[in-house]
Amino acid sequence: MIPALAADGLLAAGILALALGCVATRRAFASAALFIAYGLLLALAWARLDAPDVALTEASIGAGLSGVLLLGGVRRLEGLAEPSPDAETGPLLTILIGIGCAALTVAIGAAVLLLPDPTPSLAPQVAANLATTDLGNPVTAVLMSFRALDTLLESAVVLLAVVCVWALTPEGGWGGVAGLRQPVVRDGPLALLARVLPPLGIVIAIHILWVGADAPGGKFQAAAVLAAMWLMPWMAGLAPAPRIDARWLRLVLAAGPALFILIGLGGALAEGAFLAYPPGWAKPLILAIEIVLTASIAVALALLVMGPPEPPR
Amino acid sequence: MTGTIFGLVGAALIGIGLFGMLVRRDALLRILSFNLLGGGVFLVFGAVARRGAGAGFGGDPVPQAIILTGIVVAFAATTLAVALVLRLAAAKDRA
Amino acid sequence: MAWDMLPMLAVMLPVLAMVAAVPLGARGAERLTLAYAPVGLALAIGIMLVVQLGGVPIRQELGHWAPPLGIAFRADGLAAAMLLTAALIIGAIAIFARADFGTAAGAAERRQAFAFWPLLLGLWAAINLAVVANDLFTLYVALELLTFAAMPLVCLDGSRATLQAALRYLMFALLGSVLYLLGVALIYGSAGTLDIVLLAQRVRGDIPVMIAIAVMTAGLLAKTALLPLHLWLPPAHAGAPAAASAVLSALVVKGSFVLVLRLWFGVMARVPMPDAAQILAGLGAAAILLGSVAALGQARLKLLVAYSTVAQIGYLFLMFPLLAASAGEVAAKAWTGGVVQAVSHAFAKAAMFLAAGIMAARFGHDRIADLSGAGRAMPVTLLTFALAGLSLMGVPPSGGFAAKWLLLSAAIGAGQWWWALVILGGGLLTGGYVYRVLAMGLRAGDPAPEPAPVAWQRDGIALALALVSVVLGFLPLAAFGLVQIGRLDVSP
Amino acid sequence: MSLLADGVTILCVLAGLVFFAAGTVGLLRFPDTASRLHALTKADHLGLGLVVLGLLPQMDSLAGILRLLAFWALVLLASAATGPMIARLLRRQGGIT
Repeated sequence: MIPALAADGLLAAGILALALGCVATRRAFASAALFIAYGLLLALAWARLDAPDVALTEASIGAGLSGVLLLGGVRRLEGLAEPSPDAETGPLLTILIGIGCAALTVAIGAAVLLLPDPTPSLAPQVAANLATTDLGNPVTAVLMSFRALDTLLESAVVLLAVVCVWALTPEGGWGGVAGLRQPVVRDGPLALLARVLPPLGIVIAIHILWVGADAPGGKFQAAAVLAAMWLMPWMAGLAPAPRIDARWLRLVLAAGPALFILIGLGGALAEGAFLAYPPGWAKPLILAIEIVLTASIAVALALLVMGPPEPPR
Repeated sequence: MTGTIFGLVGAALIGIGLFGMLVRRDALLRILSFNLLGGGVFLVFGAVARRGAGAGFGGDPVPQAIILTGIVVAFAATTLAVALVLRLAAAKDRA
Repeated sequence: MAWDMLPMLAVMLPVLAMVAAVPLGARGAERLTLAYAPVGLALAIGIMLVVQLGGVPIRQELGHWAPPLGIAFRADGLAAAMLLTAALIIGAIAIFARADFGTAAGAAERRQAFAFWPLLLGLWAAINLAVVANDLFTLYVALELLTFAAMPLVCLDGSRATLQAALRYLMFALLGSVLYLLGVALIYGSAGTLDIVLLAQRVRGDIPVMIAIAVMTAGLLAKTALLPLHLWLPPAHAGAPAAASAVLSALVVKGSFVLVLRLWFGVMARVPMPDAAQILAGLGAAAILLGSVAALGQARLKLLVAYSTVAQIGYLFLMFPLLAASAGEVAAKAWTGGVVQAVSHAFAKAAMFLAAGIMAARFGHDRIADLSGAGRAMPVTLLTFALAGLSLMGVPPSGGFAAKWLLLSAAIGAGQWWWALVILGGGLLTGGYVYRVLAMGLRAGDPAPEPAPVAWQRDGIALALALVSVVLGFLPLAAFGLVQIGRLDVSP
Repeated sequence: MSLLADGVTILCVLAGLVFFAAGTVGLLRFPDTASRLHALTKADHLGLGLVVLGLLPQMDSLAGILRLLAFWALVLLASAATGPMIARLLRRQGGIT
């Protein structure tokens, strides 16, 4: 009990210190670096909260991909003209905002402490219905069966985000390859990582996807790892980014959400409710959706990090 | 207990993130603060999930699945914001 | 029996079309959108008929999983009205936008054309989802879908000013949705479900729930642009291309508004909050007066129309204290008045933005002071603007009149006469800024130096939308009974 | 048998923790970035290696053992790559002479 409490306390203090550092630091680069460390500690917090699926997602997406994105953003902003120094917030306003935010924290903290005990939970209902899905991982069952609609819509949101990022293409860049062209790195540590890691990473991603049905893991975590395995050689200039008007690319992006919707509509026809799986078919259909969706989401995540095409210099 | 501790951490992160979003002027730092705020919200939800442990699960799987979805959506929003900031900076550069 | 599929189809088919639009490319996406528009309209009409004739909301439990474990769609009268509004406006915008974002056969794909059609479809899906979803987290996803679809529309032309407006909008919107999500977490922790119908039965006014409702409302108000959280709206809505401005002002802000209604009169159906409702309406009244005054002072037409949106959003919040403080007939009037305001403003504002866009395209600018001669050069466009303006003012027999009259009589019925004064004052101010534009347009003057031809279809579409906003007022009051169906704040 | 395994685990993990602690002290106390980097990577490699070694007897399946080894190998690879990267960055900024 006491060691566990001490561990939680240390972790909590670390998270808060890093978060404060992120907000207080003057330099954007330092902020982004602290943010990655914060994300990793947060993943540990999720492990302590007995949410291994969330921990994996936080580590891979919240810390990993977001970190790459923010660091890359900081570097590119430094390369552009000095950002016009907008006036800093005045001291009086800063204090007022600080008081307001502190009040919000106190209110939320009070709400957390005043939640009913025992907290109402759907865990018993999930446990009771888990068998009908043939899945062993309750989180996957929620994502793919009980609340499959959210997962479906979320995959559409990710696709729409790619459209949004592409819509920000500067004049003259349309139809080019996604993101900045990366200089080729032939040797050195990055080239080593870019060559050695992907085969290993792909195996790990497939493993995460496969065990996701019964153990912590699943499509989002696997897709994030796959995206990283694409981004690594891309950053080293070894794997070119795709042209955004490539037909195959757009088909892969759309395949996952489209298959999910079509299977859902099939359920409406066969079983009388959208996203209802015919008895005995739940697991194979879910696996099929997960595999195709992993590919779509992996490509989408990588494209989101790469950013819109740039016009040729 | 663990749930309550991290729920309170979440509440603190919400305050810190909101403060950063409102006070900092640098757009990237605002985006970063938005992510801190989001992390805090997820932790509060995580505290709810932990307190709902039962039926052999270490936490209520329904909020856990919701948090997972939320993290992915928040990431997509972050990429969008970063792309917009970079595009705006490049437009300023050219002007 | 299969009627219960309709709301699901109204959401999932546009999502599917949006997904398919990406591999189809700009030209394919354009044709798909135009082909889907009548299907979407038919679905909306079907849902309206089923709800109206059946007298009860349409429900479907997805995957046969009943809430609280599963998610249900629930199309009530309010949803049916909003679905039909969205279908008509988006269909009209799709035809209108062909001139701007169309791709000729064999032509190379353009960025704006590629982006516009999936964004429009995504926006349609998001609006439909926001009105039929009955689960607080699904509604969060709808909000994000709405934000993602709307943000790039703001900066479609890629200029610095619009990019700046888009960034500001995105920051407001993201802050709004994350606050909403925070409330979702606290509500789940208190009640163990996210289903609005179940919540309406379970929720008591304990502290975590009250805090949740407060942060959620604040977040949604930022998205709805209720004063003082409106600062992002005028540059964003005025900078977008006309077709985009029209959907943004007509529909996008209504999506988050419907969520506020779902919270206050769904989740909190058994917990009246009359004092908080007075504050909301106070903000609404401030928005009506300050927004209208700001509109009066604008030099540019599109900014004037955008500030008019800020003001008209204010009217939507007058229904809150009237509903909180009364029951029966008076509350029903307030509810109907609010919903009719949302619908008639949607049509009028879409028409107004399209008219403003046509004029700006013709003149090459949108400076109000230099619009003289518009009446002679483009009488239909100016007529459209005038008709839409009449509806916004609340001149009989327009839809805007019906809305404002219902709110007015509810205010008097509830003994809160001060809101009636606000409604009347707002109408006068609206008259002022609409008159300013018309007077300038009717002044004899030199039309545009080079007469760019305006396609008659574009004028026709804008005029048709304006006519709908006027004709709404001719509907017999009984037709508005539709929006009463499925109200959760009325004890069954 | 299991007593022996537990003994190995406890010894190895404790030894690993000592290395971790040493590495952390080095990180905090060493004067310049290059030697901090050295202390961090070397001590952590040994520390992690010992912890993994200590946990191996506790695994009841081949898959578990493989996972542990893969974990160790990945961390080695990552720090083998990032160490030189930071050093190179320093050299470019004139931090190491």
